[in-house]
Amino acid sequence: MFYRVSGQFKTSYESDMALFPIRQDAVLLGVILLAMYVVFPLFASEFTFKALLVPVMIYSLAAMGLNILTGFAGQLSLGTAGFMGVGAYACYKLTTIFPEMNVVVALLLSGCFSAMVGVAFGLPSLRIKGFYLAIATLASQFFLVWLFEKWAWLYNYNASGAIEVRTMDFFGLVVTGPTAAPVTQYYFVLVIVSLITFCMINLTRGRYGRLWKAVRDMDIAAELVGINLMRAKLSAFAVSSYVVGVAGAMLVFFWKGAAEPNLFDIPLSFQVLFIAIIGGLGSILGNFLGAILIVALPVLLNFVPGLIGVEVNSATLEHVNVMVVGALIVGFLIAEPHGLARLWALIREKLIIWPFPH
Amino acid sequence: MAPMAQGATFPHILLENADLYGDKPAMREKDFGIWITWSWRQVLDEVRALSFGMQHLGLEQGDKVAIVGANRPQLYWAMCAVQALGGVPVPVYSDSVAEELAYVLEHAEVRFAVVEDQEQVDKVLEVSERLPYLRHVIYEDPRGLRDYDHSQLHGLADIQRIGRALMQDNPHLHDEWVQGLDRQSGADVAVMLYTSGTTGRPKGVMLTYDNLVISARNANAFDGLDSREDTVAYLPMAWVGDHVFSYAQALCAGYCVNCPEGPETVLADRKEIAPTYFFAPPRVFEGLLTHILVRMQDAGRMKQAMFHHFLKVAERVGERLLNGQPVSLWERLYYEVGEFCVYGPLKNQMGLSRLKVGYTAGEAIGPEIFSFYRSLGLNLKQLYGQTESSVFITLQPDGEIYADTVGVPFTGVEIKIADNGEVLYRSPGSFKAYFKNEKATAETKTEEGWVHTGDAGMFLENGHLKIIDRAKDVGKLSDGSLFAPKYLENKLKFFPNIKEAVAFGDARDFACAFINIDLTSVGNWAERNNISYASYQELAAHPQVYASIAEHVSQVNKDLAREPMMAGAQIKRFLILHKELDADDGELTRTLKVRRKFIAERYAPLIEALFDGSSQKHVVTEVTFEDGRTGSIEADVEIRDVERFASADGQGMQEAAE
Amino acid sequence: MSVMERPEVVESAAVSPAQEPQKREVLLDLANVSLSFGGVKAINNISFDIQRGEVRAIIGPNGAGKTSMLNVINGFYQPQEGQITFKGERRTQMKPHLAVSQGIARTFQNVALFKGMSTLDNIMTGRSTRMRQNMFWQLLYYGPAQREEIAHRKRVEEIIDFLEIAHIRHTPVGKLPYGLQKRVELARALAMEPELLLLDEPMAGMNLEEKEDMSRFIIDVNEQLGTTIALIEHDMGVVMDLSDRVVVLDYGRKIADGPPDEVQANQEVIDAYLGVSH
Amino acid sequence: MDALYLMFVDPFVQMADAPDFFLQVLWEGLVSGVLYALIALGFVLIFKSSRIFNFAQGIMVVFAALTLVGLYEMGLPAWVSVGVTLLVMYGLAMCVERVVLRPLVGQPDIILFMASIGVTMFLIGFGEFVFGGENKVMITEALGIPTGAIELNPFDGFVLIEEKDLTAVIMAVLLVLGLLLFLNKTAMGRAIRALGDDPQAALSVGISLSQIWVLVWFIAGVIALATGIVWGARAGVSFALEVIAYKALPVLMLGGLESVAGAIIGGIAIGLLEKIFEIYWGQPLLGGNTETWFAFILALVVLLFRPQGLFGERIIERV
Repeated sequence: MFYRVSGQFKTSYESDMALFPIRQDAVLLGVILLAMYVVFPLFASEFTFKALLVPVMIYSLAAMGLNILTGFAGQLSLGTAGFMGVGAYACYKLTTIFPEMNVVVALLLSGCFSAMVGVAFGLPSLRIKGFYLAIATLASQFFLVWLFEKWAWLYNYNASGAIEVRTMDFFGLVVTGPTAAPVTQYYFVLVIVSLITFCMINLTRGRYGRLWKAVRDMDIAAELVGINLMRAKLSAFAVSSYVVGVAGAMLVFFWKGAAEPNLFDIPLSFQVLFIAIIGGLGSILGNFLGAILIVALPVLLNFVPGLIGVEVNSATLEHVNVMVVGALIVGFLIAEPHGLARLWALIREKLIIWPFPH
Repeated sequence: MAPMAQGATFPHILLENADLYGDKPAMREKDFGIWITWSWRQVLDEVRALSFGMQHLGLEQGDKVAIVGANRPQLYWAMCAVQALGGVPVPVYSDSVAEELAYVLEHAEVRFAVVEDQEQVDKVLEVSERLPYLRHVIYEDPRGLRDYDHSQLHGLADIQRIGRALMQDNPHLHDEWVQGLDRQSGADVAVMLYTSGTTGRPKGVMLTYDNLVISARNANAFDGLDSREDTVAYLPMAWVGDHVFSYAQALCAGYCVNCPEGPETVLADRKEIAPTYFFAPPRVFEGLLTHILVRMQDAGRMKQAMFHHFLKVAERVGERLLNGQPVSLWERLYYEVGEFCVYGPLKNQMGLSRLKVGYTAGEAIGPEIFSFYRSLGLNLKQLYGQTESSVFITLQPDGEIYADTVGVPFTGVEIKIADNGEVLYRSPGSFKAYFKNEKATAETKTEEGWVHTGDAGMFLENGHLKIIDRAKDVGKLSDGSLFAPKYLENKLKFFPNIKEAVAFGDARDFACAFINIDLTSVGNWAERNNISYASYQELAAHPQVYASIAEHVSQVNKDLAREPMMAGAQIKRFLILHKELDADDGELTRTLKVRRKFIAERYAPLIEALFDGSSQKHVVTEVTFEDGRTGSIEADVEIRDVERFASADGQGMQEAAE
Repeated sequence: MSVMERPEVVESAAVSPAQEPQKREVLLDLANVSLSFGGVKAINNISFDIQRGEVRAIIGPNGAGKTSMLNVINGFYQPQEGQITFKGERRTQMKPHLAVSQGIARTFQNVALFKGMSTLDNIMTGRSTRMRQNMFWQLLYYGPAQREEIAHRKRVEEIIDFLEIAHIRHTPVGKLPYGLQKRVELARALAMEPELLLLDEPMAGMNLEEKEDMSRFIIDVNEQLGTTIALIEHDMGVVMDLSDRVVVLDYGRKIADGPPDEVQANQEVIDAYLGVSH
Repeated sequence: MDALYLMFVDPFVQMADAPDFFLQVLWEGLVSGVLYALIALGFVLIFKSSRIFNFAQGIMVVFAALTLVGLYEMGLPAWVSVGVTLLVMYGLAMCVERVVLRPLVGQPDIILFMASIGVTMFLIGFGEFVFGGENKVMITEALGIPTGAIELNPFDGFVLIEEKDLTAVIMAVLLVLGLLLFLNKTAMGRAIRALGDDPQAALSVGISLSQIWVLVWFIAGVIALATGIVWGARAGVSFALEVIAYKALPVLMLGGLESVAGAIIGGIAIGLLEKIFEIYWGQPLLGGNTETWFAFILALVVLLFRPQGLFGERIIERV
């Protein structure tokens, strides 16, 4: 309906392989970016930043990292939170060891540490496949959380055992710590997420994307068409863990402000996995859709009892939330196993062939 | 708007276009997944290189060069390259069998053949013994030709390479080439197009540069076409329409010609390009509409309801908007809603989103189909023309569109109607002569330059020409009223349920018709109404089918009654033929046109039954099956009478159905 | 055509290699190769060679070790004994992905395409070994990575054109009919620009028309691209039509080797085939 | 050198010095191992019959225990509570079959796996919603489980064996024996076993897939209830128990997803080894609490050398 593809012909491979070969997609993205960069900051409340916008961004990024590994390269991972933790602790250590270091540099560097740890735990993937590998990734999960707890150097021997983000500025602008304005933090997160998303889209539509998908779809065949399996798998682990690590660092630095080891325990891993799956494996867009759903759901559920005039205590609400999320996951998997991204793809397809039904 | 080229010949115009339009796209071809584009400058370069190369091969002034293949840019270039050397391109239908190809190539005395691919090379080589003048064959696509004897066979790219090398060695070559162009004049023969001709051998129509250039410029002016247009070249290059739309008009206006990847991707490719200037025969538009309606049948109820609702709105408002007639603001707004929900997307699906003007011609188009497209806001128009007239004889001007006419005389065209109803014209576009066929030339073109079209027609009060039938087919009923079988048949065929019709009545008391039902359409209807049938024969004989066809026929009669000249020839009786007319049985030509005479002989008993008043007739018919075996089918064919109506002026048929 | 008037202007294309009778260069040589799984000998002391430019058929009843033979040639299995010489170099330990960079590509008995990718992407994976731009440029995409991508896309489009699969360029391969999938697989193998192309039952499960198409493509690949081909095929008619030389395996042993008509007349071959129920 | 001594010599010295304590450690490890094995068994059964990697198995343990205690607290007699809990587990099996398995059959493994995580979430939320989120105490006495302890004095030392642990082991052994009998001696059992290898043949016995699924999930529920009772008796009933669910995963890695014997042996091995490691290496050298990850790392290392697991067949890759 909105999509009028007629007349959009390509005279070069550049335009044929462009990010948005269809003009309307580019327009749509433009509208979304406008909303994100201009409209929201103008109108959103502090609560919206803290409870919705920033978490959505950070979760999207973490899910994107996981999606690289699971959705694109087909290696199921249950240990995302552990790598997020590595990113967070790395960033914490970097900013305490080198207090002068720019926070953005520290953030981007901390991803390198999680990438290294990710590659180390990715090595078994060369021999172990499928569910066995999934369980193996749990090893990293449990081991890393244990490490965060026991290795006091990591949290600078704080009595609380937690890491706390001090106030830091970015060329004079306070970006972390309790005094940072939510809108500043939002912009920070937004820019970094935008940048990484751009890079991930590029990566997944090019040579690496094909390597990974080939390994995912049929690893033996991939090897026989000349793909170096080790390189393909480990690159997926590295890129995935990098992105996840940066997301973890941002989670602590731009959202929570402090973290105990158990923040990075298995529920966070699952949270991210849900987002990736409900959003759609093998999709970049899906991560954002999934994150919006998972983050917004509890916030919305909070309002429901008020709307229908029932008093419910917060513990019960929490339980109901967990229950609803569980039911939603099952429901979604039944309705559209390939996630929201596929749902959008189907809708888009419908709009393109409108008014025809198929 | 940029100034237009003024040259007298196509190579001249190309030269000017390269200056005027430079880097603007001149041609595109879908190949390797993208639209490879050549600017006017590049086209000039390609044409020049090819020209030098062919000159090197020995092409001389006056040489005829066959062009055989689908619409490839290289083949268009070859035409221009040949013209630049004073040669005459002879485009040939690429789907013609070797025998037909041999005749044309032999008759045209071609010295060169520029062909598309291995298939065409094989065809030419197969008949090469009969072509004493043929020297060289140049192919565009080298695939599969590697092991051929290359002594007289050349790749087009190789020829161009030679041409480029020559140009590099001799800097004066370009100037010599241009001087050569200046020696040519508009009166020279630009191209020879062989008309398929329903009878006898094809005739080579010689069109001069003046014929084509003046016609093309007039046509561009008529519809305001300029260098911003896009058109899709998909009709046979040997057909005059393609030559004018994709070559003459494109050069004169400087617009871009887009060549699809292959015949099976025309639809998709057209959708991508979204041409602004587009021609298609009526059957293409019919097919598109059927396709749309069939696809919509699977839509949900809501969507269907919305779709049909807005189509109704378009029916009311669309054409008036297009014709610039007054429309209320509310209707205009509501039409815009429809544009967003239905018309826009539909145009998008058909690849006509950017259409500025579209033409259809060749046969009569169903009025419903015609107004469907116009109501969507597509400026679809009809024209009337033929090879001998460089296409344009009459066109419908914007805002004066009547489904049943072919428009007013084109710029510079004079038209008169002969006593027997035949349309004659005289125009700047009318051809020079038939090649090596003075007899035919004399028969067709009078001393004063009037050309016989062979079509019977009449001018309506509004000054528009209406074509009735082939002049030789038009007859009279015994009471003297005009009987134009094809006119009746076309009216019948506009009903989707009727696939083919054959009308009889010349020198008879009244008019009758054979009907072939459309198996897809009627079959669909039967399926929806739970009517089971095992064969065409069974479905054709079904009483309900008869009833609905009878309704159609009486509707036609009602229409005819409104037309003063035609009211006398209403259809009194009809039958639904027990088998489909088939080219394998010789009932249709290979281009699926009805062979009236043959059918009349084959089904003589049925015709007698139509006229002797019997209500049923038993027949046995020989048939040829797909695998070539023959057999026979027999049936009792029912004959029905149909209601006829009094003519609008109160005369004619008074008697009711018997 | 009439008498020629001018001397030949264009250098005529080289004469087809198939018309050269003399002995040709040996591209691949297998000497006394044996392969076993556990105690089962899949390949038992087999020697034969493949000459540059020929179409070499490997035939034999089911379980004769044909596919294992291909797996040995492209390094998927390591033979326990024997020597393999490719392009004059003796090969030792070897990984399948290295075989590709040395110029060996193959297709599979059961189509092994990447189901979640389009035809185009599937064929592009065949170019992986030739793509050089590193992760950094890939992240930015625009610039070197894009140029490389386009350069390879052009090659791939030529192959798509060659195999006449333009209309399914953007279709996910999982949705294609079997015959077309086989063709896409051939396209992917061609994208590797191999010197030696291994085809494992390229026509299995095809109807007559598809077989004819595939035969034509195989001949075209061999003649126009000059690729050496080793193929396994059950359809004897196809083998006889396509191949220059045939090697016959049975129970992991070589029982015949030679031109098609000669092999066809070989008594041991006839016995082997009759021994297998038909 | 000190470190090397502490790592490679000292632990064994300690074991030899206090053999009675070592025995105590072994016993503790064995009890955990038996429980791991039980949960793993539930996994294996479900995986064999429906190719689902059932992440919800651990949660079913907690859910069953919670239901039992919750019902008892609502005033039902203990044994009636057990009966009702069994009914609930049967209902759960039916629901899972109807709501999850049937609509998702034929989907990729990862989708089914995710669905089981969804079920896990739902069960957690549902359990807490109905019975409250606070810690509960298992109704050991009401069920007649002995709570005393037996003292043994080997090597002139002192080993304490709690009777409820002993009960747990005995119950586990009985349950496993019963299960093995069922799987090997009944048509239904054989059908379940065959399902993994040859679904067509299994179905030709005349049992529908739905029936098998319901039954298998019910059996898994029964195992979960038994595990829940004995584990609850040791550690209390709360969703913190789900940790033990994860423990079954390395057991599966070691034993193989489809091997009943592997689940049992793997479970016991892991129970023993992680206890020993924690006591002799973890606590003195690493600050303790190594039980959270030891089993995983162990399984990972073993798998690196034997990718098919301890009980799997060697895989020959074919193309």
